[in-house]
Amino acid sequence: MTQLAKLRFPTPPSRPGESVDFSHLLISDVGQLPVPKLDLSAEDSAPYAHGLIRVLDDNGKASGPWADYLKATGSVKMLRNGLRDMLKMRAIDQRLHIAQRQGKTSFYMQCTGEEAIGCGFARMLKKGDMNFPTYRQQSLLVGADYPLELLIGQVYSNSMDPLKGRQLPIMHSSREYGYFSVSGNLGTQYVQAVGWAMAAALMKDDGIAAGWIGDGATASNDFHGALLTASVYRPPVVLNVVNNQWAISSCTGFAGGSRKTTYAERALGYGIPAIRVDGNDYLAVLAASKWAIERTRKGLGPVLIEWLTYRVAAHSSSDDPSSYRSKDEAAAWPLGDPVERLKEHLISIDAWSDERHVQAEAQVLDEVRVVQKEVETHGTFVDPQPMSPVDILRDVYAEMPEHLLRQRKELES
Amino acid sequence: MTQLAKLRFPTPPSRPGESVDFSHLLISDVGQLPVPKLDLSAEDSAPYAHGLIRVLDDNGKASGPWADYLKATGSVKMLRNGLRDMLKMRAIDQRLHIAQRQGKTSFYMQCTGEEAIGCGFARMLKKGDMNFPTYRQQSLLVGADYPLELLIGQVYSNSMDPLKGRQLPIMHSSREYGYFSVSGNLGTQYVQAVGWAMAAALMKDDGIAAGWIGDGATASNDFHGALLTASVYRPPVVLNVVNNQWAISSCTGFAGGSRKTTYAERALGYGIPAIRVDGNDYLAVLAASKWAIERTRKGLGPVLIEWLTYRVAAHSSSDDPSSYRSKDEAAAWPLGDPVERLKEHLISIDAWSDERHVQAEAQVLDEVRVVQKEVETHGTFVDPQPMSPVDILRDVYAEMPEHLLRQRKELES
Amino acid sequence: MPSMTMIEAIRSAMDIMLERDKKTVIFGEDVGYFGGVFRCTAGLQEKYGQERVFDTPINESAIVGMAIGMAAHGMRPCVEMQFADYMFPAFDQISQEAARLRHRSNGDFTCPMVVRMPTGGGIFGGQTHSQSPEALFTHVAGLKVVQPSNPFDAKGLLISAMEDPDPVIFLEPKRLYNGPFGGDHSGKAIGWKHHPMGEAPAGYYKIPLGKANISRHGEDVTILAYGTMVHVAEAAVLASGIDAEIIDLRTLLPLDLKTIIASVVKTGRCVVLHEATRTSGFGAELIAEVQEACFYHLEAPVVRVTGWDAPYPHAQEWDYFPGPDRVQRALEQILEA
Amino acid sequence: MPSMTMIEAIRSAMDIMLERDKKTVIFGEDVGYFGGVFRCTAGLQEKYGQERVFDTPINESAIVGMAIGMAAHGMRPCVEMQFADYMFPAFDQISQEAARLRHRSNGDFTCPMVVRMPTGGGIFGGQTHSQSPEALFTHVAGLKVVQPSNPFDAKGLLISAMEDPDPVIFLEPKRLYNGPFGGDHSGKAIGWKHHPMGEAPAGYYKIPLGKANISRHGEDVTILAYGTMVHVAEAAVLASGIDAEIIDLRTLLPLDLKTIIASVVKTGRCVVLHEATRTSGFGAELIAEVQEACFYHLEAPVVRVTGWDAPYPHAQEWDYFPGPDRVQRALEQILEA
Ligand SMILES: Cc1ncc(C[n+]2csc(CCOP(=O)(O)OP(=O)(O)O)c2C)c(N)n1
Ligand SMILES: Cc1ncc(C[n+]2csc(CCOP(=O)(O)OP(=O)(O)O)c2C)c(N)n1
Ligand SMILES: [Mg+2]
Ligand SMILES: [Mg+2]
Repeated sequence: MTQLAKLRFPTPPSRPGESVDFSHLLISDVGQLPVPKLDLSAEDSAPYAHGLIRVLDDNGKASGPWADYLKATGSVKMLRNGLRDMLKMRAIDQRLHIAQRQGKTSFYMQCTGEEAIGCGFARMLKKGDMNFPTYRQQSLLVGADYPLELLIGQVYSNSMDPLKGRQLPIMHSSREYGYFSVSGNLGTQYVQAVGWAMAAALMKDDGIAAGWIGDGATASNDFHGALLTASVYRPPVVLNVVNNQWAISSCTGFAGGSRKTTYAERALGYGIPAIRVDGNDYLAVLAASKWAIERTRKGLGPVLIEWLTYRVAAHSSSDDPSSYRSKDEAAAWPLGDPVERLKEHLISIDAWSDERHVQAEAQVLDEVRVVQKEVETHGTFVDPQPMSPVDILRDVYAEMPEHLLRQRKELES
Repeated sequence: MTQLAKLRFPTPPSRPGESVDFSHLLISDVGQLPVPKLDLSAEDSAPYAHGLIRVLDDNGKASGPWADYLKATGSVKMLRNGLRDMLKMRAIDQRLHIAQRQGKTSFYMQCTGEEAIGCGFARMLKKGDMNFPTYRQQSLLVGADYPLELLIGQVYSNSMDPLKGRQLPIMHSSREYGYFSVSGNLGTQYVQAVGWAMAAALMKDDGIAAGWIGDGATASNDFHGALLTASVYRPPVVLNVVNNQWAISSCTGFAGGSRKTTYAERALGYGIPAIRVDGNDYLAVLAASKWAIERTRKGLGPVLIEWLTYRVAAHSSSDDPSSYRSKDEAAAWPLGDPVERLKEHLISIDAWSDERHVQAEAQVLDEVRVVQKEVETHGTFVDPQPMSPVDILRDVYAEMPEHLLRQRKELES
Repeated sequence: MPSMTMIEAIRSAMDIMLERDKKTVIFGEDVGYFGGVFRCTAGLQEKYGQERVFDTPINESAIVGMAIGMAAHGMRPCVEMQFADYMFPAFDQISQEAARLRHRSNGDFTCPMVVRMPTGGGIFGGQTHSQSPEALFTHVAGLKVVQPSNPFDAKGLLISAMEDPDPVIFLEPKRLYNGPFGGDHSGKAIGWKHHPMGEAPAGYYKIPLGKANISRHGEDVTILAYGTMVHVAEAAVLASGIDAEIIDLRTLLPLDLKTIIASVVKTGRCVVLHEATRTSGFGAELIAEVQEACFYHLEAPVVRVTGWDAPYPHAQEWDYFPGPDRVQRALEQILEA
Repeated sequence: MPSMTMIEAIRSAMDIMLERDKKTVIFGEDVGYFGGVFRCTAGLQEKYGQERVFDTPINESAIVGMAIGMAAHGMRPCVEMQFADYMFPAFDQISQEAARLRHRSNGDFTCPMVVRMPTGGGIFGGQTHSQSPEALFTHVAGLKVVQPSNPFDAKGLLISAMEDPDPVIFLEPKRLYNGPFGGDHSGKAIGWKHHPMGEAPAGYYKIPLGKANISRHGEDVTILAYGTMVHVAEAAVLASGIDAEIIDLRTLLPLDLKTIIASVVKTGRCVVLHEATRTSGFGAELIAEVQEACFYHLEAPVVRVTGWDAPYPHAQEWDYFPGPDRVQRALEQILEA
C-alpha cells in the first residue's frame, strides 16, 4: 500500500500545564561570530543568519568581537542610559497597562521582554531616519526621547493626543521622532519602508528607513513584497523582524519558524544579507544596530535583522495567554530578561549597583507617574473631555470636499 | 563626504541591437548532481537549488546519474512519444498563432522553447492529480492527451469551446485532464494548489497538486503565501517555477533573479527543498518530474522545481519583443532548443532519423490542421456562430437568483 | 429552546456541520487551539481534531486561497478573517477567484466556501477593527453576502451558508456577539438571554439565504437595516413612537426585493441604515432599487443614515456610529416630508 | 492646438510633471524601458532616466506600498496598474493605507500619489482585462476618483491629480485610448484626430478635480455618464433624436452634485450609465443622491443601464457591454414614463 501524505501542524514550546521545551532554539555561544565587513554579501551572511550575535553571556560578561566593536564607539554612560531607557519603557508599560485595567484607556499593548531592541536601535539612528514600526515598537520612541506627555496622551486619546483620538492607543505617529504612523494592518508598512528608503536615495538625503515586523506577520504577503523590492532596487533600508515566538495564540511555527530555518535565512534567497541577534542583550542590540545602520547609510544595500526575543506579556490588554501557553514559558526563555542582563553586566564592571538600580527604577517610575498625572487632567477614557465631533471629518482630505461639508452640517444639526 | 545610497536597476541580457550576454547564468555540467534520496531536506538540497540538473549535454548525449535514474523506468518509446508531443505542441502554437493573425481568434500565447517542461511533467502525473497552470502551460494539456478539438475550440471561443467563450483564449480548464481553470491573475493560483493538495491529504486520496508560476510572477504576493503554507502544513504539492527569463518586457532581474540567487533557492528559507532543472532537456524534465512527483506522492512534503528555460516567442499575440530585446537572444540561449536537443539525442542512439523527423513534423501538423479545420466549421472570431446572450448570466451561481432573472428579462427584451 | 449568545450560535452551526459533513474544515488565525479571538470556534479543535479545525499563518490571501483549492477539490471550508478590516489582502482571492470559478470553468470547478468575519464598530476598535465592507462584496457577481442580527438567524443562516454551493461572505456584527445593541453605550449590558431571538434550537435548522425578515410590522415608514442597525432601528422606533416597519435584510446578496417592495408600497416612505461610510455604501443600492420599484408610491425621498465618510475614529466612536438619535431624526423628517 | 490620442495626452501630462517637479517619479510593470503595455509612458525613461521612470516587479501591492512610502517622504509618485483588474492585490494598500494616512496621523504624514489604471471593456480582454472597479474606490473615504472621457480632459485632469495633495485613482477607459467609441464595434475605427476633444494644448493646463462637464445640453432627460459611456450616450442620443443633457462626470469622488442637480431639476428625468456590474455599482450612489436632491422634480424613476451582474465574458463582449441600443431603449422608456 502506498504511504499517504499527511498534513503537519506546528506545535508550540508549551501548552497550559505542560513543561516548556525551548530546545529547538538555535543559540550560538558568545563570541562565535566575528564582525563582518560592512559590505557583507548575502552568501557570506549565511552563518550570521543561522547563528546568533551575542555579546553578553549568561553571567553578564561581555566578550567577543562584537563587544570590541561596540567599545570602539560606545561608553559605559551609553549603557547606563540604555538601562534607564529600558526601565522607563517598562515603567510606561506597567503604568499604562494598569491604566487600561482602570478603564482610563480602552486598550494597551506591552512590549515586556523586548525593550532592548527598540531602545538600543533608536540610539543608533540619526535625525531624518524613519522607522516603520508595528504596535509593539514603542521602545523606539523611548530610545528617541519622545516626549512622554505625547506618548501617554495618545494612549489616553485625550486633548494631549497628537492624533486627536483618532487612532487606537499605541498606534503612535511622529515624523519628528522618526516614527511612522502605525496602521494596525500587519505587514503593509514593511514595503512602505522600502519606498521611503527609495525616496531617501532618489532625493539624495542621507536618511535611511527601518521596517519592523513581528514573526507572525512575516507570514503576511507584504513581507515578500518588501524583501523583493529591497532586493531589486537596493535602497537604504534595515528590515527588522522581531521574533518573539508568538502571534497572539499561535506559535512562531505557523509563520514557518522552526528548528531548521530562521527568519533571517528567508532574506538570503532574495540576495539580502541577514543577521540574527540576541534581542535580549542590549549590547548585542547596540552593536548589531550600529553595524547594520552604518552599512545601510553607506549605500551598501538593504540588510535584514532577526531579533530573537520573547513576548513576556499578553498579546494585548484583550488577551490572556494562560489559555494557550504555560505560565512558565517566560521564565524558561533561554535568553533571559534584557533589563536583568544589562543590570548584571553593569554591576559586574562596577558601573552600577543594586542600590542604584532600585533608585533608578523608583526615579523613572516617578517621572512617568508625574507626567501621567498631568496628562490625565486632560481627560481619560472614563472621564473624557469633549472633542469636537467635526474633527472626524477633518483631514480625510487636505480640504473638506462638498459632500463632507454636507455631512458636517448633518453632524452638527 | 559620506557616500550616498543609490538605487540599482536590473538590466537584461540584451537590448535591441546590443549583443547578448547570458554569462550570468549558472549552468553546471551534466552529471554533476547525483539523484538524491526522496526525503531530501531543504538544507541538503542547496546544491540542487543552486546547480542545474541536466541529462543531455550539448551534443545530445545522455549521461550521469539522472540518465540512469530515468532509464530504470523510461524507454526509448517514451522519448519518441515525448518528441511527438513537443512537435505537436509546436504545431498547435504555430497554427493558432497564425489563426490569431488571420483574425480567427482575438488572442494567443505561444510557449515556444518551453515545450519540454509541460509535455514531460504531465507524463509523470496520474489521473486525479491536478495542475494549477498559468496561461503558458498548454504543454501540460498535450502531455495529458487532451482532446485537440477542445483545446482549439477554447481558443476559437466557438460552440466547441468547453468554456462557452467566457474565457480569454488559452485560459483552458479541465478537471478530467488535471488542468485547473486558468484565471489570468498572476500568482493567485499558486496558493490554491497548496489548498488542493491539503484537501487531497485530508480526504486521504493519493492525488497531488502541481502549482505553476512564471519567473516574473514569483514577485507576486501569493508566491509567498504558497511557499509559506506549503512549508507549514507540508501537503503533497510540487511548486513549479518556469524561469523563462522574461515577464513581458521586463527581464527576470525585476523578479529578483540574478547571478547570485536562483528562484529555487528562495524555497530554502522556507525549509522547502528545491531543485533547478534544465527545462530545455526533455530527459532532465522526465527524470526530475519523476523524482519530485514520487517524493510528493509518498507524503514527503512539498518540493519546488525551478525550470530554467527561455521564452522564444513574443509574450503574447499583442506583444512585439523586438522593441525591448535583441532578436538574437533566442539563438544565444545557452540551453538550446528542446525539440532539437531531443531529436539529436534520439538520432545519436539510432532511435530516430532526420527523415523520420521531417515525416513526424508533417504528420502532427496535418493532425492539428485537420482538427483545426473541423473546429473552424463551428465558428471563429471573424465568423462567429451565435451564442445565446443569456449564457452570460448562467453559472454565476448554481441557481440564477432573482436579480439575475430580472436582468435576463432585460437582456432578452 | 436553549438560549445562546451569537458566538454560541455561530459555534453551534459549525459544530453541527463538522459533525454532519466530514468534508467540512474550519481554519483561520487563532481559530484552532485557542478558539478564535472572539471564541467562535472554542472547543472545536479539541472535539474534531487538528485536521478539521486548525490555525493558520497570518495571511488572509493564503487562507482564502487555500480554501478555494480545497473547495474546488470537493471539501467545504469555512474560514475566518479575524476582523473584516483584515479581509482586504484576501479581496483579490475572494472577488477575482472564488466568485468566478464556476462561471469561468463553465461549472467544471466550483467554490462552496464560507468566509466569516466580524464586522462593524461599537467596541472602540478604531479604524482597523470597526469597518463594514459589505458594499464591496455586494458589487461582486458570484458571491452571496449574509449578515445576521441575532443568534437564531446567525445559526440558521450559517448552516445554510455552509451548505450553499457558492461562496458566501458571512458578516458577523461583533457588537452583537454578546447581546443586542440599540446604541445605548452607557455601559448597561443586556445579554441575549433576555431577547427572544437569543433562543435557538440546539440541533440542525436552516434560515434560507435570500429571505429578509420583517422584525417589526408598521404602517408609516419602512426601515431597511441589517446587523447591529436592526437594533438601533428598534430603539429609535421605541423612542419615537413612530409606527415603522423594520426589515432585517439578513441576506444582502441576493436581496429579498419582494419583501422590501411590498413594505415600501404600503408605507410610502423608506429610511435606509448602515454603519459603513455613506458614499457607495450598500444603502445606495437599496435606494436605487427602491426608488425604481416604488417610485409612484413614494411620498418622500428615501434617506440614509450611515457612518460618516471618514475612517472610524477610536475615541469619537459614538459621534461616528449612526445611533438611535440620528435614526429618530431621520424618521421624523421623512414623516414630515 | 495639437491633436492627441488619449495615450499621448496622458503621456504629455506625465512628461510635463516630470519636467516641472523633480519629486515626480513614475513606475509600474513594463512602464520603464518599454513604455507600458498601452505605451502611455513610452519615451519617458529615455528622457528622464531610470531614477525617474522605472520598471517594477509584478507586485501591485508593493508598487502602491512603495509609492506610499515615497509620497509620505515628500515625493510625488504616479504609478500604473497594468490593468484595473490587477489592482485588487493593491486594494489593501490603497484603501487601508494611502487613503487613511493623513487622517490617522492628523496630517503629520500625507500621501500625494496617483494610481493610474486602464479600465473597462471593449478590447475582448475577457474577465481579467475588462473590469470597471470605480465603485469600490468611491466607497473609500480619503481617495479621489477620476475618469476622463477624452484626451483634453485626460491631460488636464491628470495634471491636477499629480498636483493634488491627496491620493487620486485615475481610471483610463482603455477603449478610448486611440479614439472615441460610442459602441459601434463593426471595426470602423475613428481616431481622436477627428474629434474636437482630441485637441489639447501642448503645455501645462489643468482641469479641476470635482467638476463635471456638460458634454451635451438638452432639456428632456439627464444622462449621467463617465469614460466610454459618455460616447455611448452621445451615440444613443444621436440615434434616438432625444434631447438629452449628457453630463460627463469626470470626477466621481468628490462628485459635482451641483451640476447634476441643476440638470435633473431642469429635465425631471435621469438615466445613469456605467459599464461595471450593476449591483452596488457607482450608479447606485448617483441614484441615491439624485432621488434625494431632486425627488420633487422627478417625473419617473431614475434608471440605470449597466454591465450585467456577471464576469465580463470574452466572446460575448458585445452582449455584455451596455451599448447605445440599450441606452436608447432606456431613454425612450423613461420619456414614456
Ligand atoms: C492583516 C492583519 N491580519 C490580522 C491582524 C490581527 N492581529 C493583530 S496582531 C496579530 C499577531 C501578530 O503577531 P506578530 O507579528 O508576531 O507580532 P507580535 O504581536 O508578536 O509583536 C494579529 C493576527 C492584523 N492586525 N492585520
Ligand atoms: C496580478 C497581475 N498583474 C499583472 C498582470 C499582467 N501580466 C500578464 S503576464 C505578465 C508577465 C508574467 O511573466 P512571467 O510570470 O514570467 O510569465 P511568462 O509570461 O514569462 O510565462 C504580466 C505582468 C497579470 N496578469 N496579473
Ligand atoms: Mg510575535
Ligand atoms: Mg517569464
